[in-house]
Amino acid sequence: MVKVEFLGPIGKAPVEIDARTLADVAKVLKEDPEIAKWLEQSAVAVNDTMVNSLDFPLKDGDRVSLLPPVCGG
Amino acid sequence: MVKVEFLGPIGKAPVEIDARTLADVAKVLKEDPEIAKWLEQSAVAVNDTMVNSLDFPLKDGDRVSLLPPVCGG
Amino acid sequence: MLKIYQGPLPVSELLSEWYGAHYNENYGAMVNFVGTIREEGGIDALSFDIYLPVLERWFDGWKAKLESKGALLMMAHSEGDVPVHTSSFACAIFSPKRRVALEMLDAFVEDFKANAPIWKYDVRGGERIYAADRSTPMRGSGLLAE
Amino acid sequence: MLKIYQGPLPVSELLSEWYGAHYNENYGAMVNFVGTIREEGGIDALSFDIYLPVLERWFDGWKAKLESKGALLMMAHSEGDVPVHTSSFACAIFSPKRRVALEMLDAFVEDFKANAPIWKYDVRGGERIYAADRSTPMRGSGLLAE
Repeated sequence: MVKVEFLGPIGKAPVEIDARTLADVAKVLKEDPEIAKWLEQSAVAVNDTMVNSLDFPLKDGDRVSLLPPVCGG
Repeated sequence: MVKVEFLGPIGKAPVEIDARTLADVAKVLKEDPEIAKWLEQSAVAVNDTMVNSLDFPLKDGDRVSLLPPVCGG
Repeated sequence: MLKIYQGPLPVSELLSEWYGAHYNENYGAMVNFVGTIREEGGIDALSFDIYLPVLERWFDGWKAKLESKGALLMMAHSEGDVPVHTSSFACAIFSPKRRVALEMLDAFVEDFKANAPIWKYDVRGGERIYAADRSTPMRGSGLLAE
Repeated sequence: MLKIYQGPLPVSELLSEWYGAHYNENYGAMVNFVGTIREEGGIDALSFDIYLPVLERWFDGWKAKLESKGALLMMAHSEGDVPVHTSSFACAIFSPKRRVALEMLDAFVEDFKANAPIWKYDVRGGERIYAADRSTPMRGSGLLAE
């Protein structure tokens, strides 16, 4: 199981997902319309490292973070 | 007569020159080898306004300043 | 050095502290950027969320980039509410050369706006509203929508 | 505002004074540049001559340019000797928009180096030697050599 957390304004509690890659995570998240609408505009980190490939392998206990559009300053 | 002053590192006392234009000033200054060597690299102000034309008309009491290469900061 | 403050930044103290810490290390140039909350659209304040673990990695990447040019980087940012006319972001770059300082300040601040994991909210009459219209998707966004 | 100091600048006080004077006037960005004397070539200090009447006109031109973009400009510079590891030049730009602040800081500092009527000397063992190799002919130089 991996833990998926939703940062900033997404405002959803973390969920646990059975996933071996980010592609598996994507598949599950697309089923929740509340979350699906953020996917197009969100970046992804695994264990706090930004990730750019859906093939990124996940292992038990990994933490996946969704980062929606930012505006610091 | 106009007063010609030499700023910064030129280190010469001001001189009085009988001149109707900056071309007249140039002619006189070229005769002093100590000053002539600065002319290529110096900008010119008349009464503290930067000037870009040798035809610039001068009147009695005007102040001409030679500004050698700068390096503030 | 990356510092997070709850609420507005003590700007004068920060600039003085940064200058005082490094003025005698033979850097020829210090540049600063300070961001202050503008009163517009009837807001009382802006409010910020920060995801610190990713912010720290982003900052460390910039710090290393500047170190490779012989330069130093430091920044401070606010978390929570920051009233109008107070400041939420400050940074300093020290460099032996002025071109590096000026170019890196511009590049750092622009990348900060685009890729630092910080979320902005308008605070209006006690309500906290995500500033969606002023926000930018981070580099790599949309991966899970493919 | 253009201020000339005899000897080193009180940098922390200047930055604090500038920020304190304008933080609540709805500018979203303040940027600063501070120039500090580097220890190199065995110098004890740099020394500066300033021709104030032309410096003031040059500065007023930049101030007006920035005002036309809704921005404020202030600077301070040293006259006379400035020991290594102390500062001789500081400026601040306040702007509603960060792009204006960042671009104008770069353009202002570069034009300052090229066209502000200030002359630099190395101070070494009590001698004051014109820094000819680091100096730039001002715009329009050579007029009287034609």
